[in-house]
Order: sequence, then structure tokens, then C-alpha cells
Amino acid sequence: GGGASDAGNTGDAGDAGDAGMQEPTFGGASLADFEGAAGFVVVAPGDPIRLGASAALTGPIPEFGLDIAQSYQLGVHDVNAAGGILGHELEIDIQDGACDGDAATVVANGFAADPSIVAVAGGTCTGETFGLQPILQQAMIPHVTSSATNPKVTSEDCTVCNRVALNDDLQASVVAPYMFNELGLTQIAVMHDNGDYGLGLAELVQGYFEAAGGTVVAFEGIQVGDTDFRAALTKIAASEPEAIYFGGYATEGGLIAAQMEEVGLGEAIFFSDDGVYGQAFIDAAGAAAEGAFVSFPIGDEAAELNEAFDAAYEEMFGIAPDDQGPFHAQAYDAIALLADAIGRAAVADDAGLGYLLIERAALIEAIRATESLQGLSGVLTCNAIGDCGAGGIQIFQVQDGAFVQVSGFGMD
Amino acid sequence: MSTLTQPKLPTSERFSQLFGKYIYIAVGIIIVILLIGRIIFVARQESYPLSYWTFQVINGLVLGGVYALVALGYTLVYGILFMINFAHGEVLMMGGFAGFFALQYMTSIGWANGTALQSTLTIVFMMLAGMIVSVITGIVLERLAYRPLRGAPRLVPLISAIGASFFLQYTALLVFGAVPHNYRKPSVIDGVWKLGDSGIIISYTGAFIFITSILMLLGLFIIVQRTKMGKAMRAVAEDKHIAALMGIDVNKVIVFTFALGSALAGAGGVMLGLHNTVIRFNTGFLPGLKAFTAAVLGGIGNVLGAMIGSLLLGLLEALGPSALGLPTEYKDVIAFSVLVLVLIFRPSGIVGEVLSEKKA
Amino acid sequence: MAMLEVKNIHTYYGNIHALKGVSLHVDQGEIVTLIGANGAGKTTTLRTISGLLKPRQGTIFLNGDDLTKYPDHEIVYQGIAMVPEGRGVFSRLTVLENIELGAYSRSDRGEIEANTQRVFQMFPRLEERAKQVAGTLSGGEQQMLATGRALMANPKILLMDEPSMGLAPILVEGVFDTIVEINKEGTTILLVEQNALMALQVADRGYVIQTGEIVLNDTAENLRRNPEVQSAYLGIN
Amino acid sequence: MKIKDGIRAGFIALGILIYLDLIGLPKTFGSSMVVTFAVIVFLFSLFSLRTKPAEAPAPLPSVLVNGLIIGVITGLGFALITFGFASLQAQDVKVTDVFAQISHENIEALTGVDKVALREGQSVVPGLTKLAGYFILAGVLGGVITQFPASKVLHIGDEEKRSSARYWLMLALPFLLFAFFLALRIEGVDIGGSEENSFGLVLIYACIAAALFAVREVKAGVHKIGFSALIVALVLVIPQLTDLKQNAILGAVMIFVIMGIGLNIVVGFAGLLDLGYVAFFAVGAYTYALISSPESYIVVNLPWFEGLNFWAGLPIAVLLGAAAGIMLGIPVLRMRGDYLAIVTLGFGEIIRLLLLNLRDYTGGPGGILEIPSPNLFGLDLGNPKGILYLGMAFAVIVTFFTIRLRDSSLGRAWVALREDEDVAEAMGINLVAIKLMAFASGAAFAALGGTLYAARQVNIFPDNFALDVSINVLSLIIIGGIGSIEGVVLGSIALIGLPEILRSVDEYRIVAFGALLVIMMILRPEGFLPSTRRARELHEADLDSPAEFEG
Amino acid sequence: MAAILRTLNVTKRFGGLVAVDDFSFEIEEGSISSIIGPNGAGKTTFFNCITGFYTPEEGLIEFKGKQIQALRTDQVTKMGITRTYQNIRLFANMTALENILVGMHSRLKTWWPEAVIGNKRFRDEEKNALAKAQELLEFVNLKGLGDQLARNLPYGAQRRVEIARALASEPDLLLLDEPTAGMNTQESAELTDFIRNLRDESGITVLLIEHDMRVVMGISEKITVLDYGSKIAEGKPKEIQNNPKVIEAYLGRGAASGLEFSAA
Ligand SMILES: Nc1ncnc2c1ncn2[C@@H]1O[C@H](COP(=O)(O)OP(=O)(O)OP(=O)(O)O)[C@@H](O)[C@H]1O
Ligand SMILES: Nc1ncnc2c1ncn2[C@@H]1O[C@H](COP(=O)(O)OP(=O)(O)OP(=O)(O)O)[C@@H](O)[C@H]1O
Ligand SMILES: [Mg+2]
Ligand SMILES: [Mg+2]
Repeated sequence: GGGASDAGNTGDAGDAGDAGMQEPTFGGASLADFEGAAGFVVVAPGDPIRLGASAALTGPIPEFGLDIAQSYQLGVHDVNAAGGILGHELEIDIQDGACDGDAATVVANGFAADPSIVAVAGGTCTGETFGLQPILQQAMIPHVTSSATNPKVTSEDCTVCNRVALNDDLQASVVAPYMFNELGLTQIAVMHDNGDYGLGLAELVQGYFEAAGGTVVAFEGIQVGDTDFRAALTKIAASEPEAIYFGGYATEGGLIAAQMEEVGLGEAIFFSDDGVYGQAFIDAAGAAAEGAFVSFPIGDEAAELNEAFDAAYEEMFGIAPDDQGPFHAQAYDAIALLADAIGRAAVADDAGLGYLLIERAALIEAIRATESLQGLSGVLTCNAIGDCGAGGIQIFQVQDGAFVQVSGFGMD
Repeated sequence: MSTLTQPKLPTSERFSQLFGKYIYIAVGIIIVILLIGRIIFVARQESYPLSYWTFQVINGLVLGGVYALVALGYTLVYGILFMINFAHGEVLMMGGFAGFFALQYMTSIGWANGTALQSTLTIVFMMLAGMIVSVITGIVLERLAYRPLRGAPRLVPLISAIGASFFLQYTALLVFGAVPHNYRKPSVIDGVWKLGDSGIIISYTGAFIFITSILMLLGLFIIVQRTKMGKAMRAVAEDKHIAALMGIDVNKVIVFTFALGSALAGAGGVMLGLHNTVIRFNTGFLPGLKAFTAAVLGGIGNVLGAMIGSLLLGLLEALGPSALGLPTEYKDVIAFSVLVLVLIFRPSGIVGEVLSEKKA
Repeated sequence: MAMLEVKNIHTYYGNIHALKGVSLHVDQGEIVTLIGANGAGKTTTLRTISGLLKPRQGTIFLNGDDLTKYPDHEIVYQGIAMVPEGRGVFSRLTVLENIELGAYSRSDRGEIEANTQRVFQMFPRLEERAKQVAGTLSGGEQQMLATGRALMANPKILLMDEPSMGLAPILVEGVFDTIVEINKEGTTILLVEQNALMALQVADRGYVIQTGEIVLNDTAENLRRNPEVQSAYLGIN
Repeated sequence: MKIKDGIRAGFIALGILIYLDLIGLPKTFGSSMVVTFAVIVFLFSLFSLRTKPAEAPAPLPSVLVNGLIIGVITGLGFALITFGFASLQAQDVKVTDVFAQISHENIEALTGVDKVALREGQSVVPGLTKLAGYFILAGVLGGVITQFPASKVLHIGDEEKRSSARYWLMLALPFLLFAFFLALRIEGVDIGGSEENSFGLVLIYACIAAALFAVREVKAGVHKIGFSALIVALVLVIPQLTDLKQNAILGAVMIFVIMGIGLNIVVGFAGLLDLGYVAFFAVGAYTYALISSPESYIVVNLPWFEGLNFWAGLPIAVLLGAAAGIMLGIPVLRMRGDYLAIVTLGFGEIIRLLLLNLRDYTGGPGGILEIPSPNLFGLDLGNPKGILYLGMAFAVIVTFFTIRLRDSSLGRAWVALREDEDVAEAMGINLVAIKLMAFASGAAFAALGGTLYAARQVNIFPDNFALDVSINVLSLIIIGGIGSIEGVVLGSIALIGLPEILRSVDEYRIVAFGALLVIMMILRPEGFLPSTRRARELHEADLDSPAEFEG
Repeated sequence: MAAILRTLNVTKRFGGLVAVDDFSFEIEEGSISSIIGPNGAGKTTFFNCITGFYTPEEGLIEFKGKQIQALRTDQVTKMGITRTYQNIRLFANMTALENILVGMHSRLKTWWPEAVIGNKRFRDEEKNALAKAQELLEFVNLKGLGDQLARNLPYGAQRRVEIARALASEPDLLLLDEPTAGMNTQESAELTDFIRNLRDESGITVLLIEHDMRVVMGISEKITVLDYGSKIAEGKPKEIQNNPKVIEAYLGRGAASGLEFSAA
């Protein structure tokens, strides 16, 4: 993309030169060597460091997208409140990725065309993230997603791909044995929302549960947007499961939990995933939420940080984050992780004129080198393929209308 | 003249005749045989008890009842204006929201879960709120988006309706927020009947929906067939100009039709909320689409057809996957396939339009 | 004073100037006929009087009351009913329902009942077919229905647009017999006809319209004798 | 001008303002919204107070009074409502539970009183008084302006004579816009503000749109050929000058142009309403994906098969698309009108659901990944620019094909079919053949678009093939002008290209899209650049009568 | 002369209604014949059976020695039968010329790929078709009106375009359904002459349905009378005119038929 070398910072750099100031150098090399060069971003004094973001503000799950976008904003706000990065403010350009690969292509190309974009947060959905990746890879812009949990999102081939969300495989490998061993369930039914996330997870859970020695007596999908799942549940009820595991999101999860009783599955346990965790589930399920199990990567360990976050979020946006969506902590952490990595990868100019040089390759490496960063979702450490999610799955149960952690597997 | 013998068509002609008329029947018979075969096979393998099927029939009827309330609105409007009111699902959604806020209010003053009377009044109040808001939405829709287009070719109001549908959906998203709004069933209607040991359970809301939709159908039938307004509606449906000659205020009749359809949708929205306990900005879309399908399945423009189509669609969705031994994800594939099949053999739906097929 | 007074009306279809200042009048108890070639504007004149079209210019008075100020559906309340071109029965409704719709503008139940009986008396065929769907009636029966339906409004003046079109000769005779009969019973009639011959036989007076303008206006008797009319509309040369 | 009119106009304007308030514009755009609202009131008064051309001009006093009424109603009404919301907020009632956008920010933007102050009891009345004052002023101003001769410009003249100056200006306009676009790229020039990327794209759109109108207007003969050549040259250089994002958006526009031309055959020419057009798009995309991606079921399960490249996959995908078109065509042959619409809609859903549910073969919701992108003689076209050029080439081929068909007896037969199916058949037209031909060519083009789409996206999912694609394509051919190919291009720009620019305005985009469809249908149902034939048909009913006659 | 069209025991039912009842009939090549009968007698329905809109439940229809009762409309047209309609059914938004070109459809031989390539055969054929369409337009006295939209033409002209369109398919048998409906006396007379000329010049066989007795009696060589779907009389105009059955069922006193005048 050579067509777009005339970005805003060129003009500013020129102004600085006109003012008769000293030409900045980086490790002896002059500014001109990096200015507009493909692999580098130069931030002029007073300019912000710019991030891009793709969030699903429209499409099937706009409430989650909005939650994530607001958390990004809060994250950026907090970084700046703490003094920014090496004296520069952080700025974020949030675009609507619409939970759709198609939209993401345009969004990603927009970021790729903008030489001042250093890194990208997002996307919200897996398809959207897949849409971002090839383009960002080509442009050497690293991204961190906070909610795309499909195992394929990170891989050895993709150097720019990272996530703070946990890989579904881990979630399934913890949850399934828990059901079999701790809860003593031997016959479960597995349901999914026929979405990329829900189905992927449901299949993994099925595999692990059977591997642990249990039986999956039914495997049924529902359709997002439907609100009456009684027919599917009736069919499941015929195979008399002790529990239903559901892979999907809160609205459908809540409705399934609520409708179980109406088909005679009142005694069966409802068990679900991190997409379901949150107040939204309890609201949707009503009384039926009581006793349901949900796994989620954030444990009580980070409770205090989260409380502070929740307060700030509500203050800023007028709604409690749990009412908005499940992924705010991870979204906030994505910004924190990027800020941390940029701080490590950026180089100030030799004379301290306030210029900042960020080598894209260095930033990509810096992200992967993240270690023990305390975030809202736990302690973040990235591995070689970009999985940075806090290292544990905890299991919660709804008791008296609130989530209570009942197990803390995988905690370091 | 008696020398005329039986037809001897050239082979190619004969083939095209076959193609034209008999292939449909042949394919139809084959498909039906295959389906029956499959059902028998599955029934042997799975051996669900009878109570299971009964239960699914109940599920299907309730689902169909909801579709019917929406489909009746589609059919009414179609019957008069020959336009597909694509935004009808959104009218339902608006009613659902109104019902939700009404419920919130009634809950906050303690009526929703108060005495049986208070609780019943809560439901009445919700229904009224939902119907009023839906009626307003429907009338405004007609006035702004459809009336200026009356007399234009069909595509034009269709596109306008699609536009209105997007507009309403995303307006709701913006105004009410993206988060789902969850109904809490008022106490009188919160509960289930268990039918002995059969395992069959009927929820109060389900029964409520089914009975209401039947009552609404009857009411509609009486309005359309017996009242003066109904006669005016049918006259307007046939010819607006001649209806005007009779002294019928065509605009008033059309507005009334929209209001009637919207009221049903509003009631449907509230009942959907009560039954499935959630309303969102896009809640109207899928039921709208299904109800539209149901209306066409039954024969669009025909009130009875809408009812039959809806119940059939509901039953198909509930029973189809089990009967064919497929996962429930396939329910919509089954439903749409049946739609296509039915229309192939009965191009104007099960009950059909009353129109004659006179061609020349 | 004339019962119906049309003064200088100009009516347009989009940009097409269909009526260019038509004036005519009909007196109480008369049969007046309007004849003219295809597209001359006969139907347009009737549609304008009955309110289906709004003239851009000109006035229409019925017993001194300006009709142009009423919307189309209120015209019938003023006492004007029309038998539209091509019959225009509601083909999916039954014969009886069609007739009931004719009385839509009235609410005097007893009178309506009596009126229905009168229509059935005039057209016994309709009573036989009361339950039949109108679309399946033959052309002649549909014409009877359209006429009967218009009479149900108890109009002061009845506008008839080509009631004989497409009918078998024997039915055409029947239609004209009916027109005379209705008129005898006291209904004023403005009759548009392609079949000028028959029309001029039953009418008191007649107007000839050509490309949106009235070109002749005389008693029926005189028009029949007029050589121009004879050659252009009566097929006599 | 009666007082009643003013009151009515006032309440309508108030309704619009409240709507804009409820969807959260003040919150999003901050205090500048007060001024914007006042401008809206001003414009609204101007338009509603302006007398209709036929009537005599309204006297100043009556217009002023009515302007005042509009101002007072909007001003007081809006202030009152805002005051109500503010009082609720001050008492800590959560208004956002019902109206999600009426937050503190919203109140602050309108009254200048922030949250803390509000809770401490600071009055919002001064802020609201100011607001009401603005509105009243705007209303009166609107009334005054109507009296100026310049405002008569708002009456668009009936038949403007096309002067030669106007003619040449029209021809020059695309080039002027293009020059403007070039000027943007000169260093130091900063005309479009910070969103210069979007601004540049808008200029490109305007340039192409102007070119489309000009091509239609230009006199036949040498003029036309020369002018068209210039336009082609211009279009060919555009991708060289635009950046990645702009090219990516233009690429998407191109894909929709290809599909639009295809659907235009089905709906515009043959008059068959197809609401499931996306099915063929999906068939093309998935066919290519299945036979090319190393991750696909076919390639994985056939040890000897390594997957085809783009050029080998393309014809297969297109042929399968055409076959799918015929397959859908056969059962729906006997159906008419709305039944056809719902069956095709159902068919589209069936295809999507099958892609979703036959997960062993299609990858289900996980889609098919790593689809190879096209290559031409070693040149990698797998980037926005390459895809755009490829899309333009395909669009040209498809256009050529379509025009040739349209001008043949087949084209005439389609028109006849649309006008009167029975009579068409009686003219010796084999309805089966020409309907299937329409479905097949429409489907083939959609499949072509689908193949290109898959190659562009690299990863495809069933969700990419939902109902809204069909709706978009249908809307764009109608907005553009049904039956015409220029119309398809313009429609794609308007409905696919423009919303992309607004991507950061998120939800408002779709609300605006919906409103646009409605307004467009009311004001100009034949679209911007209709074929003359369709324009005629659509104005058939446009009569000077209270209730139109159809026949 | 040989019979060009023969029908044997044709019966067409709609539900319980027998619209055409066991109707046998033949017309000679090059003749002009009429079918008359009361409204709803089944005349139009019979036309629809011949042209393949309806398939009769019983009976055979033979055209030029081949059976056609099971053919589709377009196939019937290709064999050489075309028709006009009781209420004019032109393609309203196409020009007069385009209407005629569509009528020519069944005589055009090129295949669509040729159109796409634009080869010589295609171009020649288009050119010839256009020339022939102009000729037809001239033949029906509408020269110069080819570019008018069909719906903007005067009624009489529309009738003639409809006939030209029918002629464009080079038919051997032309079916006219009430061609003079809605015309005044003079216009009908013109059309009658036109039809007679048409037969005389090109030898086309004409079968028409008509309620205007002046037209029917003046032009027909043979008249067949239908009532309730079956034939009640057949013969020369004079015979029919005096047939008491026909008078009772159809003609009446004769006042409305104009016969009085023509006799006077
Ligand atoms: N709906 C319409 N749209 C446009 N023009 C019309 C319409 N109806 C009639 N016209 C035109 O208005 C003129 C008068 O038509 P009108 O129908 O009044 O004639 P008419 O005298 O009733 O003829 P006919 O004997 O055929 O019924 C004609 O030129 C006709 O083409
Ligand atoms: N598609 C149909 N469905 C049911 N009945 C029909 C159909 N077509 C025609 N009919 C009936 O068949 C009978 C014959 O109709 P047809 O149109 O052939 O009459 P016709 O002799 O042409 O009369 P007219 O002189 O009035 O045109 C009528 O009673 C008519 O109502
Ligand atoms: Mg007329
Ligand atoms: Mg007939």
C-alpha cells in the first residue's frame, strides 16, 4: 500500500523542521530514514499514539460490541490518566466491524492504509477477526482480540494475531472433567447456538466429556434470534440427561435455562460458558438461573480491580458493565496489554525532543514477550502463538441471584 | 371427421409436455414417498413414546399460535393492498417493548405479583399498552411510508417497507438500547400444568397464546365477514375506485386494516414477551419472516389460510426434525422446504386465494 | 334550475388534457345521453362528476351544491350513483353482498330492505343468484347487478357508462328497457353510450363529445336526424 | 397560510427533533447539537412556510406568525421534554432503562449542565431558555427568508432548458471532481479535514456518479465515443491513486455491481421478483472455496487433489451457479409475483442453513479458511487494488453480455414476459426457456461475484450469505434505477459505498439507510438513473387525481 | 377447400360448469367464419382451448392435420395460430414496433450466444425483422406511429397494432375475439373492411367472435352459434338471422343489433 504515504504526521514533522528545531535522530539514524518507511511509525511530539479497533457495534450482538468498545475507551482513558506512554497520549479509532468478515475487511484496510495506526484491538467475533487478520498481517499491524475464542484465531503462521481471551480448548478441557468428576454427571446433553463460538466449544466439550468417561446423550443446535427453544428441549428431554451444557451467549443461555422447566427438565443442571457469564444471563433466566453453572476466566482473585473498573465504567457510561456484556474485562486488558507492549517497543529519539519511533516488528515481538501483566481478567502472559489470556478457568454457580465461584481450576 | 385419432406428438413435444405438467406430480409423489419412508424408518429406530409426539404437537401449536397472530396482520394488509408489509415484524417488536415497560411499571407498584385480580389486570394493561403502541406504529407507517406509494408498482412499496423495517429495528436499538429486555411473568400466568405422569407439560402462557390466537381468528372472521366495515374492506380489496363510488372512505378502511393487523401484532408481541420472556430490537424479525412464510403457505390474503399456514409451520418446526431423524438445527430447512413443495403443487397456497385463475 | 349542472370542467390525466371545458346540464326526470367516439372523454366526464377525478378547473353543481369540494367517497351521499364502465362488480363477493354495498351510504335499515326487494323485482335473475359469487355471473347478469347496486344508493341521478358494452343483442335490448323503467320510476339518468342508436331512442336530450369538448347539444330527436351524427355515430351514410 | 398549518408543521418538527434526541444524537455529537437542531428548525420552517408554486405568495405577516408558531412549539416543546428528563435525572431516576440514550451526557449537551451540577440542584432552565430562544429565532428567520426572491430557487423549475453551457458543464463535472480529488493529494492541502480519506472517497463517488449522468446525456456519435473513452481512462487510473481502504471499499462496490447486473436481468428485465439472490452468491463463493482451499473438505479428503487456482475454479463456480439458477427456476416456473418472492427467499435461507448445518462438508459456522487469492501471470491480485481491477474487468464482461442479450429478441421476450405473461406465451415465446435463461444468467453473475468475494475475503462463513445481501442487491438496483446498468453502478455506490464511509457512525448508518429507502421510494420511485422503459412504467400511475387509475 | 381447423367433441369444464360442451366444428382454409352466442356461452373459452391456454378435458383439436389440443400456447403459435383479445392486451409500455417485433419471436432463428457475439446472421436477422415490422405497420395504416408507446395510441389504433402483432408471427389462422368491441359504428365498418382485405390479400383464415351483428352478418361466410357451450345453429348469415332458436337465445327483436337499419 504505497499510495498512502502522505499521512498527517508528515506535515507536523515539517512544521517542526521549519521552526528551526534540531533534526531528531534515533540511534544515530535520522528521522528521514523512518519517516514513511513501511515497517516504522514515527510519532511526532505532542501527537498521540494511535490504535485502531474493530468492534461489533451492529450485527447480531451489538450489546457485546458496545461493551467492548466502551471498555476500550475506558482502557485508553486510564492509560492516559496514568500519564500515557512515554509522554504521548493514546488514541483509539473505533470502527464498526459488525461481527462480520466482510465489514472487517474494510475496517482492516482502513487501518492498513493509515500509517499512524500502531496496533488494533478486536475483533469481537471470530468471523470478523478472520477478516482482519490477513490484511493486518500484510501491514504488520498486531492485533489483540478480547472475545474471539476459536482455536484457529491464533496460530504459528500469524505473527500479528493475539488474544487475551482464553482458547476454547482450555475452557472445554477444564469444564468437561469438572462435570464428570466433581458434579458426578454421567449423562449430559450438549447444546449450541450454531455459531462459530458456541458450536466449536460444544464440540470440544463433547469430546472431553466422552474422553472423561461420560456419555453425551444428545447434541442439538438452536438458532440465534429464536426465542422459543421448547421443541429442541423436548427432544433433549426424551433422552433424559442429567445436565445440559450450552455453548453460546447469555440471551439464548438464559432462555434455555428458563424453558427447561417447561419441558420437564427442571431437575437437570444447566451448565454454560464464558459467553453466558454475566448479569444478562441471570436476568434472562430469572428464577431458573439459580443453581446454574458457568465457567469464566476471571476469578475472585482479581475481584478488587474489577470492582474499581465496574465503578469507573458505570460512572462513564451510565450502565453497569455486567448489564452490557461479558467481555469488558478482557477488552480493557487488551488495551492495557497493547499499551504495555508499545511502552516496551517504542524508542524515544536520542536528544529527547519528544519523537517516538515504533518499529512494527519490534512491537509484534514485544506483545509476544508480555509476561505477568496484571489485568482485570487475571495475570496475562503471552505464549509463542499469541495466546495471552489469563491462565485459568474458574467455575461459578448462581446462588441467590449472584455468581459465586465454586472452583478455581488452572489458577497459578 | 371421425378420422381423428388419438394424439401422436413428436417425442420432443411429448417430453416438454411431461416436463410442463407431469414432472411436478411425479417428483411430488417420489418426494412424498421418500418422506414417508424416512419417517417410518426413523420412527422404528427412535421409538419415541406417544406422549413425546403429543408434547411436540403442543409445542408446535403454541409456536404456530404466535406466528398466526403476526400472519393475520400480513394477510389482512396483503388482502387489501396487495403489498407485503415487510415491517410488520417490527410493529410486533414495538408492541413487545410497550408491554415490557407496562409490566415494569406494574411490577414497580406491586400489581404484577399482587392479588390474582391485580395480576390479571397487569396482563390486560400490558396487552392494551402493546396494542396501542403497535397500532400507532402501524398507522404512522401506513401514512408515511405506504400511502404516498399507493398505486405504484409492487416493488416500490416493498422496498419502502424493507426500508421502514430497518429504520424501526435500528431506531429501537438506539432508543431502547441493545441489551435484551427480560419480561418477568406476572404471577397468575407464571406456571405450568403437568398432565399426570405422561410427562406432558403445558405452560400457562402457551395455553394463553393458543387460545388467544384462536379467539382473535374468530373475531377477525366475524369482523371481515359480518360487519359493515368488513364488507367495506373486501370491497376495497377488489377495487378501490368502485368502492369509493359506493361511498366507502378508502383511506379510512385501509387505516382500519392496518390498525387491526397492528393490534394483533401488538398483542402477539406482548404474548411473545410473556411466553419467551425476552424482547430485543430484532425480536420482530424472525417471527415476522416466519409468519410471512406461514401466510403464504396458507394462501396469502386469506384469513383462514394464515391460521392454517401458521399452525402447520409451527408443527413442522416442532415435529419435523424428530420425525425425519435430523438435529433440530434443520427445523427451518424443513419448514422452508415444505413451503417450496407446497407452493409447487398448489401455487397459491394451501387454502388458496379466492381469485379465479382465469387467464385470457 | 337544472338538477345537475356541469360548468366548464377541465380534467387531466397527468399531462394529458382529457376534458377541455365540458359543460352540460341534466334536469330532473330526464334521460340525457352523452355520445362520442373512443377516447372522446365520456368516461372521464362521468368520473369527474362522481368525484373519482378532480377537475383542475370548473364546477359541478347538484341542486345548487358544489360537488367539487367533496372527496370521492362522499359524492354518493349527495345523491349521485354510477354504474361504472366494464360493470365493475366486486367479483369475489356474492350478488347479495354487492347489493348491500350499494347501500353502504345509507343507514335506514327498513328502507334498504324495501329497496332490495325493488331491485330484485326489477331483476328477478339477481334474486335467483343472490348467493352466487358475482365474478361467475355472465356479462349480462353482471350488468344487471351493477345497475341494481347503483340503485341501492337511492340516487337522485344515476350515471351509466356504456351499459350495453360487450352484451349480446338480446341483452342490450333488456338493458335499455331497464333504463326506461328506472327513469319512469323517477330516477334521473345521464347515460354514456357507444351504441348511439339505442341511446338516442331512449333519451330526451343528448350531447356529442369530441376530444374533450362538447360539440353538439340538442334533443335526441334532432340529433338522430342530424346528418353528421348519422354518418359518424349511427352508421348511416 | 392558515395558523393551523403552522401548528401542524410545528408539531411535526418537534416530533423529528424528539426522535433525533431519543436516538442519542446530542450525546454523540455534544453541544454542537443545539445549533444543529436550530438549523433543522430553520430549514423545516423554510420548507413548510414556502408557499406552493400554484398558490399566491403568502403575505409576510402570516408567514412570520407561522414561523413564530413553529419556533415556539419546537422551542417550548423540546425544552419542556428536556426539562422533564433532566428532572428525572436529577432525582436519580434511571431514564436510560427506558430510553437508552437519554443519559447525563445527553442532558449536558443540551443544557450545558453536567451531571454533578445537576445532582447538586443546578437549574437547567437558563440552558433551556437559550435553546428555546434559538429555536424561536430559527422559526421566525425561516419565515423571513421565504420572502426573499432567492428562496424561490428552492422551487425547482418545471422544464429547465438545457443550455449548451449547462451541457458542457455536465461533461466537465466528472473531470473537475477528479481534479479536486487529485488536489487533495498535494502535500499541505488539507481541504477535507481529518477525515480526508473518506472525503477523497466521496469525491471519487461523486466523480463516477457525475460521469454516469454525463454519459447518459452526452450526444450520440463522436462525442459519446470520445467522452466514454476519457471516462474509461479515468476509471482505470483511479485505483492507482486511491489507498488500501478506498480500494477495498471500491472492490466491495464492484462485487455488488456484478451481482446487481445479474439481479437486474431477473428482476429488471424479466420481472421475476427474487428475494433469495444471495443463494447463488453463496453457491459461487462456496464452490470456489471448496475446490480451492487446502482446508476444504474436498481437498482434504482427496489425496491426489491439491485444489484449483482461481482461474480454474472460476468457470466451475460460475457454471454451478447457473445450474443452481436453473434448479431454482424449474420449481418456481408456475409461480407469480409474491409467491415467487417468498419461495426464492426460502430458497436463499435453505442454502444458507445448509451451509451452516452440513458442517462436515462446509465447515459449518467455522466457514472455509485460506481460500487462495487470484494470480495473473505471476502478479498477485490478492490485494484490494488487484481485486478492484479484477472486479472492474468482470463488471465490464458482464455488462457487455447483458447489453447484448437485452438488445436481442431474448431481451424483448423478457420485457414481454414482464408486461403480460399469457400474451407473451401466445406470441410464441417459450416461457420456460426464457425464465430459466433469466435465472441462469442472473445466477451465473452472482456466482461470479461470489467467487471474487471468496478470493477477496480469504475466509468465508455462512453468515456472509444472509438475507440482507439479497435485500441490499435488490435495493441497490431499485435505488439506482431499475433496468439500467448505470443505475446499478450508482446504486452500489449509494448503498454499499456510502455507508462504508459512515462506518464509524455505527448504528445511525442503518437508520439512515432505512429512511433513505423510504424517502427515495416516495420521491423518486424509478431510482436515480432508470432505464427509460421502466421510468415510463413507474409513472404510469402518476396521475392528477385523488385516487390513481392503474390501467 | 380443405378444413384447416377441426375440433371433435371438445369439452371444457370449470368445476361443475361446462363452459364448452361437446363441441365439434370445422373451418375451411381461407374462409372468414364467426362464432356468436350469448354472454357466457363459452366462445372465449373455446378460443382459449384452441390456443392452448386451456387444455380441454375431452375432445380433439386438429390444425393442418396435426393434433394440437395438448400443446402449450407458444407451440400452438409456432404451428401457425395467433389471436387477439376481447379486451386489448398489448404490451402497454413497449412501442408499437416493439410489440410487433415480439410477435415475430417465433419466427426468429438465432440463438442467444449469437446475439452475445453479435455475428452476421444475428445482425441480418434483426435488420430483416425490423424491416418487416415496419411493413406490417404500414399494412395496418399506422406508418410513422412505430415509436409511440402502445398505451398512448388511440383505441382503434391499438386494435390494429394487436392485429399487426398477431400477423407478425405469420399465422395461417387468425382468431379475433370481439375486435370491434368498444368501437363506434364507423370504426367498426373500417375494421370490417380491413379484415376482409387481409383475407383477400394474404389468404389467411379468419375466425372471429363478435356481438356486433352488422359486422358478423356482413363479413362471415359461415356463422356458428353457441349457447351454454354447445352448438345450436350453424350456417350462412341469412340462415342464422332467421333461425328462431338463435333469435330466441341471442338476437332478440333485432333492435339492438342494427339489423333493422341495415335492412332498411
Ligand atoms: N387512466 C388514464 N390514464 C391516462 N389517460 C387516460 C386514462 N383514461 C383515459 N385516458 C385518456 O383520456 C381521454 C379520454 O378517455 P375516456 O376514457 O374518457 O374516453 P371515452 O370517451 O370514455 O372512450 P371509450 O369509448 O373508449 O370508453 C383519452 O384520450 C384517453 O386516452
Ligand atoms: N377460469 C374460469 N374459471 C371458472 N369459470 C370460467 C373460467 N373461464 C370462463 N368461465 C366461465 O365459463 C363460461 C364461458 O365463458 P366465456 O368467457 O367463454 O364466455 P363468452 O362466450 O366469451 O362470453 P362473452 O360474450 O361475454 O365474452 C362463463 O360462465 C364463465 O363465467
Ligand atoms: Mg369510456
Ligand atoms: Mg368472450
